[in-house]
Amino acid sequence: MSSPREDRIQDLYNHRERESAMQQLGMGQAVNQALREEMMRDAGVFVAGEGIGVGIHDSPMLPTAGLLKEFGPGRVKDTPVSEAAIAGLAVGASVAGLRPVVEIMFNPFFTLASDMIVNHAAKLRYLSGGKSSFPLVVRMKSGAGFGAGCQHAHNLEAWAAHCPGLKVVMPSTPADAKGLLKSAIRDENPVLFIEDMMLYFAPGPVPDEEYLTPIGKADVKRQGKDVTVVTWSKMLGVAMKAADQLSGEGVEIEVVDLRTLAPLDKETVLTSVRKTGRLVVLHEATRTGGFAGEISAIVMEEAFSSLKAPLRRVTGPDIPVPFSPPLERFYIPNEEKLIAAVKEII
Amino acid sequence: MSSPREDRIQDLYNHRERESAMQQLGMGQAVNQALREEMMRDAGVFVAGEGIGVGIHDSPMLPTAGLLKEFGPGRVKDTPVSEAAIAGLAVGASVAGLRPVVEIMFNPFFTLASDMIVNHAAKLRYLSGGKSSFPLVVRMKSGAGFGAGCQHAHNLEAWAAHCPGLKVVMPSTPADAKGLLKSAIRDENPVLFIEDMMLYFAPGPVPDEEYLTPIGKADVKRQGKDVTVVTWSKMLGVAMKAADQLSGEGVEIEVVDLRTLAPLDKETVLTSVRKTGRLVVLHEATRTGGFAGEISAIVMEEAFSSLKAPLRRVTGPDIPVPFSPPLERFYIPNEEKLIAAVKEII
Amino acid sequence: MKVSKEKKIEMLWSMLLSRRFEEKLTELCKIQWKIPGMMILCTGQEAVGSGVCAALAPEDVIISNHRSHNHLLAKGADPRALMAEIYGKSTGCNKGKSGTLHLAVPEVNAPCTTTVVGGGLPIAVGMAFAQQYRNEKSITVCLFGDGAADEGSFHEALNLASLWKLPVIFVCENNLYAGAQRYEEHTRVKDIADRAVAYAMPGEVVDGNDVVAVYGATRGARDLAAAGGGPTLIECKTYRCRGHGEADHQVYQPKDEILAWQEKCPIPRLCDDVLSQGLISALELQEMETKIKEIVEDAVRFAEESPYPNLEEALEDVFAA
Amino acid sequence: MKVSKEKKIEMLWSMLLSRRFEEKLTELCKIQWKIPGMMILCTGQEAVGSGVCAALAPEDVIISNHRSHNHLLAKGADPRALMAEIYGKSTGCNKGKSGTLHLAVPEVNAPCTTTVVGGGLPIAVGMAFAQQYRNEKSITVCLFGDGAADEGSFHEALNLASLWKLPVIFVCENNLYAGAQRYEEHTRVKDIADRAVAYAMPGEVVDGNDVVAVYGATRGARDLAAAGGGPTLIECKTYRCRGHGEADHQVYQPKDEILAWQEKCPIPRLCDDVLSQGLISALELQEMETKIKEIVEDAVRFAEESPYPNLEEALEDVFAA
Ligand SMILES: Cc1ncc(C[n+]2csc(CCOP(=O)(O)OP(=O)(O)O)c2C)c(N)n1
Ligand SMILES: Cc1ncc(C[n+]2csc(CCOP(=O)(O)OP(=O)(O)O)c2C)c(N)n1
Ligand SMILES: [Mg+2]
Ligand SMILES: [Mg+2]
Repeated sequence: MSSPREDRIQDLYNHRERESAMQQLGMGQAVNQALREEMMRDAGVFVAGEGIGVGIHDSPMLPTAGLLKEFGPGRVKDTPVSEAAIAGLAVGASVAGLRPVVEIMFNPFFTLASDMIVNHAAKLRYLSGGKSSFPLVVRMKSGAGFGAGCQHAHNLEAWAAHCPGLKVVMPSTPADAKGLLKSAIRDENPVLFIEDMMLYFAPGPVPDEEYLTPIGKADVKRQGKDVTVVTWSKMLGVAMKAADQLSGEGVEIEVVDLRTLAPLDKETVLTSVRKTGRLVVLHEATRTGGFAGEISAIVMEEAFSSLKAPLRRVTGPDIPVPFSPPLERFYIPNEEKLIAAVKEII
Repeated sequence: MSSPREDRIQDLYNHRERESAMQQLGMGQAVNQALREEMMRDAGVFVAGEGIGVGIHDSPMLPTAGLLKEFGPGRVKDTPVSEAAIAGLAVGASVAGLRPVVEIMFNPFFTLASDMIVNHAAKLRYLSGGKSSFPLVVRMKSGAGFGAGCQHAHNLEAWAAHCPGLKVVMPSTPADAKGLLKSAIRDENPVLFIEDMMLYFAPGPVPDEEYLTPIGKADVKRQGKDVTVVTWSKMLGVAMKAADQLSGEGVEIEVVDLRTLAPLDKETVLTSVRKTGRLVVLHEATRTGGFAGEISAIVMEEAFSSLKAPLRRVTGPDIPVPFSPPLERFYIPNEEKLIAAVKEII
Repeated sequence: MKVSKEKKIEMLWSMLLSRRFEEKLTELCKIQWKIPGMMILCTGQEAVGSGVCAALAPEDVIISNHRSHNHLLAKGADPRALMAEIYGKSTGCNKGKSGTLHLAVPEVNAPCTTTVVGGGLPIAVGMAFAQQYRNEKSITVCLFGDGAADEGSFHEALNLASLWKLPVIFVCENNLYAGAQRYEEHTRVKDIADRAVAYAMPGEVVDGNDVVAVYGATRGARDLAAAGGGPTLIECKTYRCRGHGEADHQVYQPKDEILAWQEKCPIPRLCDDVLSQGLISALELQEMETKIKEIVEDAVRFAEESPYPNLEEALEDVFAA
Repeated sequence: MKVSKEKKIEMLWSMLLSRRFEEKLTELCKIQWKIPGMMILCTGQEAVGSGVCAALAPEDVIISNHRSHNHLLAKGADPRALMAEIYGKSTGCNKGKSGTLHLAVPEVNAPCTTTVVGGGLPIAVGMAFAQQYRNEKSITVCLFGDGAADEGSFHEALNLASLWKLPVIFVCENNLYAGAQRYEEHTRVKDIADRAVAYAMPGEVVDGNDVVAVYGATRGARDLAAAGGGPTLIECKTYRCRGHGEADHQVYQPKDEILAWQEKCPIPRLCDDVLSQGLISALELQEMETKIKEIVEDAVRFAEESPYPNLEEALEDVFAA
């Protein structure tokens, strides 16, 4: 029998082998492929949003690049700057049987669409007694690090995950993004799909063949026996780098990538914590009221007896995202902070 | 030395004595007194909102009853049905030096005002480098139980508590409501003040003399040694009733009423849990992503070694608030559910 | 506008059905524990929904607001299913999850209703977009109040609908009040219809107590929309004869104003018309009333006899499987 | 409109200062790591802010948007503090917390700026309400883009301002684009000023590249507002000569359109005017340019030499003590 560490190396090796043959895409490109494939598959799929057809940036790395040319203005709809109308468009078109994929440009503008998403998309099915369906996707760009300040960067995934009737997906890799977005578009329910913009520019392997990644399944991105690190989206990269470093020091963290916040894959989290007995939750959103709370509550409810150490949260501090480059870097959780937190509890 | 139980009885006795001399008010009346007193004290205080001057209900139990008559239409402003404008009015008037107290009629409509509250009221001070201040209060009615369904009832205090720059107050008694609202109006920061409508009709003692209740201080509403129950707003009543019942069975729960969710009085929570070693969090909001998560995270971080049992959360289920009376009752956490949860962990 | 006998009778029927249905609710909601929550009625405003829906094809879609009973009945909703829903019973059109405020009746192409003031307008845009996308001949109608015309959603929706020339009619039911605010207390614009200018869209003021006029205006706007001519804003001037809800004592509504508008009640107005033109006899009218009475009583009986939902049903219908 | 020599010179100064300030930013932002984030400039649109602010009293309040440099400089903001803020330095007017997008300069009565499109309008209502409440003679101006006029907040704000006759001027800087969407691609209304009708408010279209015209229109609206006559919507027709931000390659803006508008640049226009009228000599103009160059260079030097904030400062200024 091989040791866990050997297993992991073998694993990585197979993985790399497989991956090296694959296309390398940024997350924007992966999202783009998903949109293209689904639009080709289903004539009811359309995309709409501010500057998604003709935009102010003409980079091929962006999620909606080229769609207008390929699918035309009937299915690729540039909208006015009207977030409530964009979300309402999705609600109305979906109940009428289309498959809207609309974009809210940046996470803070979720507020402007939130009545439509939270009071309507998420509730109208229930209010109809299950008779009406709202199969829509709201794509939203998020994340700090691009020097635009707190009205452009404000991670609010915890808001969405607190709304029954909404699914919330927040992928960390291009491959996951593609498979999850395709699932989201085929889902009968409203799905909020949150893309961290920094990931647009971090290429990773994406399978060439058609595939779907199930919503509601977390993914253990790295196995380890000592500490469970639960994370999602861009923070996965931080966790993976920290894992490498810690491994060098003999500490093996298990990295659980939630991928979906709602519905939450409790079992994967609990299984990991039952094994390691230690939990760190890592997210970019501000600390108080962040989704780390939910993870810790679940663990404290259902894996209490396995716990060997206190929880640690590694999160953005309770401040708006500052503009100044050093302050913005200070805001974003990094490897050092994660490593320090892990070390505090081992 | 007297036993804790005897202490409590003595306590209750003194309390009742004191209270019996006091005026008995519903929470709406207590809010009304606070508004009146602060409007009299400070000419910069004004109130605005939908139907707060002339309303569709003319009950004296309501928070803004009689204000129009007393202060006139210059300071008691009925507004159109325009939640973003109402909140924007508060943002602009406060930075110009007034003390707006605006009302968002029901919690689900917070969505419509959330850009103004979250991206503006809460962030503009930070964005100014501390130069501009936004001393405003947004009053909001909340709570299930009045048979209006999920577009009128949706407890979203966890959203607000996840926004740095916002204070979030959610009183459970008329006396607290009055003292906290007066503090909120005098606070230099934006405060979201959430009133559970059911409490308008549950009279309680309110001191006659002028007083302020500090924001950011939890209140141990009942002492106990066995289990800490952390709660707020209407659910306090559930906790207190359960406490009586449990006490009859020999179980003493300590009831911590948060009163303020942000800034959170961690110390009071931790002190209690360190004493009891057991935690139940009770809130009406839906479970996943609710503020119970934050409480459990803090406890798991900072009182882990005192914990003797797993966490229990008693919350609304992860559904929109249903209309049908039995279903709505099923939604709202009650004594039986709390008692069952407490018993599971002792 | 020439309107056929059948249409007039159809509109008379739907106004009367709605009136009797709501009169029953006025009674019922006074009985404690009978019907929970708010009771928001449109007594006196029936010409709007009845006129609008008479001008629509069955496949046309409507989205209504908190004051929806007339709209839905006029579109053909089953009174039994509505009444049971208003009671919160499991046989209600939404299994008791909605109640009166957001009745969804997809069977008659009213797949959702919203009680968020102004919430229907952006959704209507989406519904109409789907119709345009699929080259359907059907159109969408959004019914909303004068108060809703002050919400930001009104603006965003009308702008987008106009920009894309969507087949949608925005019907503003101006009943002179938004909650306790009289019209002049919530906006300075003389007519809501004037706001159409802001979107380069046709706007029209109609006597909202004249069901034939409402029908005619809707027909015209429907023809335009179905022909690809884009949206229209129709403002129906009417009056909220009762309080905002049944618990509202109307202290702020002048008594003589209420009386004056009661005089303009759309039902006698159409009755006079059809009787005087001999489209219906007094006897036939009485038979109609009798039938409607039976329907309403049957709906109440059905609701009363129906069970409440089982508690575990509360957990269903959040997500599609 | 007769405009004094001093006013014209003042406006020329503020347009030139703004132009040179932004030309410098165009240079700087190409240097990697020099200035982080987006760089959104108003090159060619200076007549709007400069004309508006010249018509205001110091105690008048303005609220601007993402394209704010000209507005703030014209209101009197210190170029050093602005430049340092744009760099993210601790000496910036907001201690590096804001950057270019939401520069707050309470010293000149611009206590906050928002980059949420349309966000300024409801806040302006509140600011103007405070002025009315305290019977001040000052007024508020909200500057926003044509794209912002499609946001729901525009509608709610204008309705409320009109209802309460608040002393506020809504200045729409219509630069023909909202992001990559040309004006006709985001609305059908011919002029944004037409939307004033929807609120029974005066609306006016002004040549936004004619600083004297902008000044005149603002003076008129200011007089009205200060006299209790309520708000005005002024639409300044201008053009976004550069991309939305400096990273935008303007692939969607026709080259000849850009060229045609560059011909209409407001600065030479005013220069010609003041020179031909002999209000200023060529030499004086050159001295003005030299002074402005020094100011801009000094501002850059100040910004470059200033330190970044200490990390712990990130935690400050969230709440007032
Ligand atoms: C967004 C929102 N704000 C406030 C309310 C509370 N409310 C319910 S109906 C109503 C008045 C609406 O007036 P109007 O649109 O004229 O419709 P009417 O009741 O007159 O039919 C208000 C303010 C609400 N339901 N939704
Ligand atoms: C609510 C909101 N939606 C989207 C954006 C992204 N955005 C920034 S500027 C802009 C275009 C605004 O156009 P306009 O109002 O005409 O101003 P201009 O840039 O032309 O000066 C957009 C869409 C934003 N900042 N805020
Ligand atoms: Mg009305
Ligand atoms: Mg523009």
